Amino acid sequence: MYIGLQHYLILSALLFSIGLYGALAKKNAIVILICIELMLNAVNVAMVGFSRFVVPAQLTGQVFALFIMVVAAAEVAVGVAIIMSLYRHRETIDATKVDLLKW
Amino acid sequence: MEVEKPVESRCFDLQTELDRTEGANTEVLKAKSIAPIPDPDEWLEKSLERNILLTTVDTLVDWARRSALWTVICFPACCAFEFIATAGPRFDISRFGMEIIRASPRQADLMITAGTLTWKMAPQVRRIYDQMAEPKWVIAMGACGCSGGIFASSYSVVPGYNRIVPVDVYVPGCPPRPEALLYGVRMLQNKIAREHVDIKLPFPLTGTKKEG
Amino acid sequence: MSSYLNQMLLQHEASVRVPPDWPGGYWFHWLFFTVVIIAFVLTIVMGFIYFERRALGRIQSRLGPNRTGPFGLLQPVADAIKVLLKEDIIPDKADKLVHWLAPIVAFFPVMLIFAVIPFQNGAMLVDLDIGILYIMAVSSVSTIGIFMAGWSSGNKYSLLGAMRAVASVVSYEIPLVLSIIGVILLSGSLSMNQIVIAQNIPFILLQPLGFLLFFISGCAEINRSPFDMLEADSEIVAGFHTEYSGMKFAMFYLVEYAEALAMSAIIATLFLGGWRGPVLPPWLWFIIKIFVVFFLMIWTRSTLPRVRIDQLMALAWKGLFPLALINLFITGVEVLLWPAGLPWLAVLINIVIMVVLLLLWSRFFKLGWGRVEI
Amino acid sequence: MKFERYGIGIARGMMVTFKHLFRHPTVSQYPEQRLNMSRRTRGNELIWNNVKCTGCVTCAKSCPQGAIHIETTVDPATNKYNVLKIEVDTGYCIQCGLCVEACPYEAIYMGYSVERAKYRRGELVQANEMLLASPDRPASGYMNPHIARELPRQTLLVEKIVEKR
Amino acid sequence: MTVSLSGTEVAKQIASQFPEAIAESSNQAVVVKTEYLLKVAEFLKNSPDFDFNYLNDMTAADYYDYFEVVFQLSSLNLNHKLMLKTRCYERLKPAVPSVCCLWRGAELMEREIYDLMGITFTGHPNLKRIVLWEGFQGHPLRKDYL
Amino acid sequence: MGLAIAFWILAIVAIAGALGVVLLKNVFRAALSLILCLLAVAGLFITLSADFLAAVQILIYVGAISVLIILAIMLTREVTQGSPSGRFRIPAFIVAVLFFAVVAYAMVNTNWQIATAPPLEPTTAALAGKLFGEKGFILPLEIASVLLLAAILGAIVLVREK
Amino acid sequence: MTIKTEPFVINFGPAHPSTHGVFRMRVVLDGEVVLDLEPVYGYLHRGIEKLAEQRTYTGIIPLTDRLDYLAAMSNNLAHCIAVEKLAGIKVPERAEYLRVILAELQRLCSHLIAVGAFLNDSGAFMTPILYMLREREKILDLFEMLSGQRLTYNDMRPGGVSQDAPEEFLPALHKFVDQMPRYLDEYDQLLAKNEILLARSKGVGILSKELAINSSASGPVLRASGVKWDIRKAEPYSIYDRFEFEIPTGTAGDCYDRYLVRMLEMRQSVRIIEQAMKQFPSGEYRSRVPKLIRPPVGEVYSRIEAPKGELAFYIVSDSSIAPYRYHIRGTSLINLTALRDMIVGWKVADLIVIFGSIDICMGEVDR
Repeated sequence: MYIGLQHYLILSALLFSIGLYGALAKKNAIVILICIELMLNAVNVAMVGFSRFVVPAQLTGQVFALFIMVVAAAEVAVGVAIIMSLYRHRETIDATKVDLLKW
Repeated sequence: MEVEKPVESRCFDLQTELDRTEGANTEVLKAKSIAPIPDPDEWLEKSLERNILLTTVDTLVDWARRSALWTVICFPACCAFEFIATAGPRFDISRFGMEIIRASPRQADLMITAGTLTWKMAPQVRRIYDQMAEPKWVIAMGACGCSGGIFASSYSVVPGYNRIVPVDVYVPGCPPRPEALLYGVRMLQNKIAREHVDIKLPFPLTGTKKEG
Repeated sequence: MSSYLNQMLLQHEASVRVPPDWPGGYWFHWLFFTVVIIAFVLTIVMGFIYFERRALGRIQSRLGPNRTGPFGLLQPVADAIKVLLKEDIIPDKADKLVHWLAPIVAFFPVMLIFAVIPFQNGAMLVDLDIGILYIMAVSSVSTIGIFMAGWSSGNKYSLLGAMRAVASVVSYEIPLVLSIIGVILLSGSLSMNQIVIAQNIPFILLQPLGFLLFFISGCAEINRSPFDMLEADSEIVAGFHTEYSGMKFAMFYLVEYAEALAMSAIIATLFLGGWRGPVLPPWLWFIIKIFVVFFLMIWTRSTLPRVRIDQLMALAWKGLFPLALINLFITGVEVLLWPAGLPWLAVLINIVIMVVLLLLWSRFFKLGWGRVEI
Repeated sequence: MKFERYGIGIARGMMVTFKHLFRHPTVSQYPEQRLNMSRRTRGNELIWNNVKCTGCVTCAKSCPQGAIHIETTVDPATNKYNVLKIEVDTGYCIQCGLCVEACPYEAIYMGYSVERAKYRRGELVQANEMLLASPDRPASGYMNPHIARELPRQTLLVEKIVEKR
Repeated sequence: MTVSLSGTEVAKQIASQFPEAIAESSNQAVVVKTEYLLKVAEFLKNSPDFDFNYLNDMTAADYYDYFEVVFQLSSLNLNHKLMLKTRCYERLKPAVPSVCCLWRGAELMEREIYDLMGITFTGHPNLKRIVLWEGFQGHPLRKDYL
Repeated sequence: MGLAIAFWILAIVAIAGALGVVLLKNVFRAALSLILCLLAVAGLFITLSADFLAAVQILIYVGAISVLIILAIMLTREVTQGSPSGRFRIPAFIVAVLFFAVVAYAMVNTNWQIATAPPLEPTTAALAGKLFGEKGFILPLEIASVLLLAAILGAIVLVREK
Repeated sequence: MTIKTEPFVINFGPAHPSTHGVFRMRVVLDGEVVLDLEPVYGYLHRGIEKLAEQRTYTGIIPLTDRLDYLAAMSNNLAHCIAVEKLAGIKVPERAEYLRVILAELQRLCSHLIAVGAFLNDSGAFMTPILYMLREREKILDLFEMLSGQRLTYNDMRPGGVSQDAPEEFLPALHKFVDQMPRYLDEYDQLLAKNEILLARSKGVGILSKELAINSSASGPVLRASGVKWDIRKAEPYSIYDRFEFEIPTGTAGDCYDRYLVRMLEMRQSVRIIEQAMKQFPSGEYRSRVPKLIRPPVGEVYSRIEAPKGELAFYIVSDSSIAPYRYHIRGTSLINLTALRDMIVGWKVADLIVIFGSIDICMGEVDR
């Protein structure tokens, strides 16, 4: 059975959708962060898939994936910092309760 | 980096609820343990027939168990320092592979009850004993461990550890010299050497539940 | 399309390079080394346990185990049998599934590390091009296991130990990786075997500062004393494995020493010239070097008090991290200066640089005075 | 410029532990090598001399524990006490030696042996004949200099370990 | 050498400040009335002649018809010491003012006396049983405890 | 054939992990489930002959990001509360399904230009050339590093004691 | 950076590796920082004061052995001095010297354990305490030679010591005194200047001078806070006025000072023993004292400088063979008064170090 680009793309889309659902539906800020990580990861799969199947000799997609990882790391650092800060001031990390735009 | 300043308010002030429940536990245990728990000594009579029936597995496992007795930390009083001296450079209990003193009862095999046991401490000792994983042994070290010793007539002292936990070997002395303790340990090793191993499951996947 | 698949598969298999002088095929190689690695790890771990207890005994002016078997050599065996046959307790408060999974999660990555460690020229499970990166990646996974153990036990001491583990591992990964980069610059390859081959001068001489940093952060990474925060006996009982008994505890015990073995092996490979050495067969050299490194660990363990968790973090961020960066920079400059390989002169220069840097750092950051870290 | 920085303190400490690697360990391997205990060792038992004992019960009175039980009858012929039963619980005795000190007739001694561990609590209680001296139960020289003189000289760690530096 | 202050001499000086405070005085000790205890203690601690900045010990004894609380005071600067006593004639609910506010060291000693002798110290920050468990019947150091 | 088996196993594990993230009530377990998913994705990278990327994936995602997230979970102690779904559960579900449908439709019906050239292996040196070499991504790389620096600074500022 | 987290309660002890017995601390932690602490005593309360009321003055001596079981000789000495004061018993010269030697040896012994346990608590894996145990064994040998026991000596009696020193005692003591300073040097070399130890203990757990005095701390804890107060100098009991020695004091009152004061005190003890050995007279070792002492009606508060601080006995006699009231000033207990002030605000790891630096003995805390 042949595994081609479309397999990877569908998988990527599926992961992305799951992440999207989680990011939209969950109340816990950390879980939202986790779901965003999941979405970024899904994109990575697609990137590497493209790189492998469309331009196998150039690795452009892998470079993009690397950049995405950098972005993810930065995002997690800031995200966790925000959650910490939020928790310190509001004693909650329920995203739905943080709608006053101030703390 | 600044360490947080000491808080002004005390979190514990006059919080006696915890004390009361613990005191009640003590009273319950005190009421329960009037008579000593009989010594686990049935094996002494059976020893002869056992010797013939010892299987290879028994020998191997008993050898392993008696060569690696890890002690749990339960050192209330004076005898603790004779135990430490035993572990120290002159008597060196590590020759028997016993120098690993596990602070966590779950990983220990042997409880050396070094010191006077008071009723206030008794529930804790019982709990340590309960938390130890099978197989487990107890050496009552010193006069206080055997009978309460010099403090036996006191209002707050348990007359002997065998009221609280079953004791395998009694080592008299106040405190016993390291030689005496080592002798007791070797007696316990002899006892373990004659034990019949009862392995229920080689790979206990579920495990038994114990009170956390 | 099927031709494409065949092509790809062929390429994939070719990519996992079988050493040229190795008899037998790919699968035989695979199987043989899997068995060898498992046996090696288990035996050496037992040897480590025995060696540590005896060496500690001698350092502490006593004897150590000498009753069980000849010279007490069977002591670890007895320990192992005993621990494996002990009752297995799962506390009521525990998260059962995670509690059960934790030792496995902690155990496997450690075994995986040994896949890329060369015992001889080319004698390894797989000579990955990204060998050292792979080691770093895999070894970071076992932290998860430790954390799972601490969290799932439902015991506060375990939790404290787990928190400490995570905090320290997050900080120490950075100097660990940074101090390796100097080695990689010198050898020009990520593959462990290539690194060994490149060591005409052992890298401990060319990278003395790198070695020091790697040793310290390695000790912290695998929680050897003086950085054994997460199972600090005198503070938090047994740390993350307080609630473990029986076989699972044995696994953690194994992991602890297997990590030490892995770290010793990595240090021996990266800095001490791996299997290279005169007269003796290469694998013996390798094992000797491992034991030398492990003796260093025992030695520090027996002497030094434990540092506090905030001092540990401060050491990582204020001491090791900048030093690792400087080391990287200096190594880069040296590689540019001598593109054909570093001469012996560089050894002297590097040692001088290390001493100067250490003195400077000790002056910048006052040791002592509790609240002022490092 | 203080020299306790720069890791020199650590290095010095490491040297001390390293030196110990090559020193002779202090251990006496117990079951095979035994230390000579002090001549005045108060071992974990009491030795009773039924010849010298007059049954005056001074020992039982002076015992802070009350660990010695003596039952006596009066022999009408000689008008002396006759010891019917003397019982000592070794698990209760704390080896303070006050009974030995108090005995006016030197009829009770501390034992010299310490290896008296038992599997059963009941076996720790010794009575009458079990208390007599025998080769297995040598008496110690506590408060009895004449016995002490015959006992072996005590092994001293001070004499065993002399390291030159 | 620590000078042991004569009780009668000290009693005179105390009497000049608080005329009714002294119940009894001997060469060894000064016995003050319970209600004046805090004042006298404060005077002894703060007056430059005495400067009793160090509370050595504090204990109580049961004499059947009264409890005696004994303070051992000393001055680290002047190197003298004094035995101060107070008596408490109540048997069922004996109470003595706490000197914790003057000497922190009294905190545990008072708790211990409360536990073993059953004397309540009014004004103690955390008066509860110290060595025995909650729910223990009686106070063991009283003479009527068997 | 081996590749196909590997792909299916890894894909199923990845999806299971992802589902675990959104379905598990216990936040800690959700994070563990994320780790599982990430590991599976790293495996997928290997099947795509991106070995360097796989190692980096494990190093960064599993070794750093997940641990950081777990640390956050621990520090906020929201484990017991679980991860309840908000009011938008059903709309979110619809959105996600719609998104998946549209994207999948697009993916299946697009004619991708599949190259038949063999993939580059090992990728490490090639990636380095791509990043730092001529006509490479050196400028984006610099920007990314600045971004990282900014993120670190931002994080420190955010959680600093006032 | 402190992340605000929910504080949680954790129990240290009673069976914890570094609580020196069965001490228990309920600690409120915020992450790693100690927010509050409540010591729970009494897990070794054996009612010694009550038991003593039913025993003769000689019969109490075994009880005092088990008070501070790390310094049984000092306890014996304190008890005997108290009884001698109460009953007006004279002690012969030789016994006085022997007592001083024993008390100082006991101080060495106790400080060795204190320092070793402190270093062990700070995480030096067993090594220092095992070295110190080796030295302690040498002292125990001497004690054993004299009294026949290793830990609970029951050696002193009102009016002297129970037995005279055997002839091999002085040569052995001589050897020990010769060796000891070199070993002390070695311990200094081992860890005193160790950077990690400095970082762990300097400035940690500061007990200010005022608080130390006010909370009745005594012994090395008081002296480390900078108070030059030693009962051996302030109120020389026995024959301490005949010896030359110094009182080492600290400056900051932190853990490191407490450690250092103990190390220095050991050297002073060796000095005292050397002097006492030179002056060691011959003669009676025990004055004639009736077997059952019946002191006259009265009370006495007699204190000595035990290794852990001021050890005092308050004895009320009603002229019977047993004391009417027998009170022990538990040095360790009173040194613990300021424990909370010293620990709160520090980290868990510091908690252990600070607690270890106070050097308590549970037998004396709970009695």
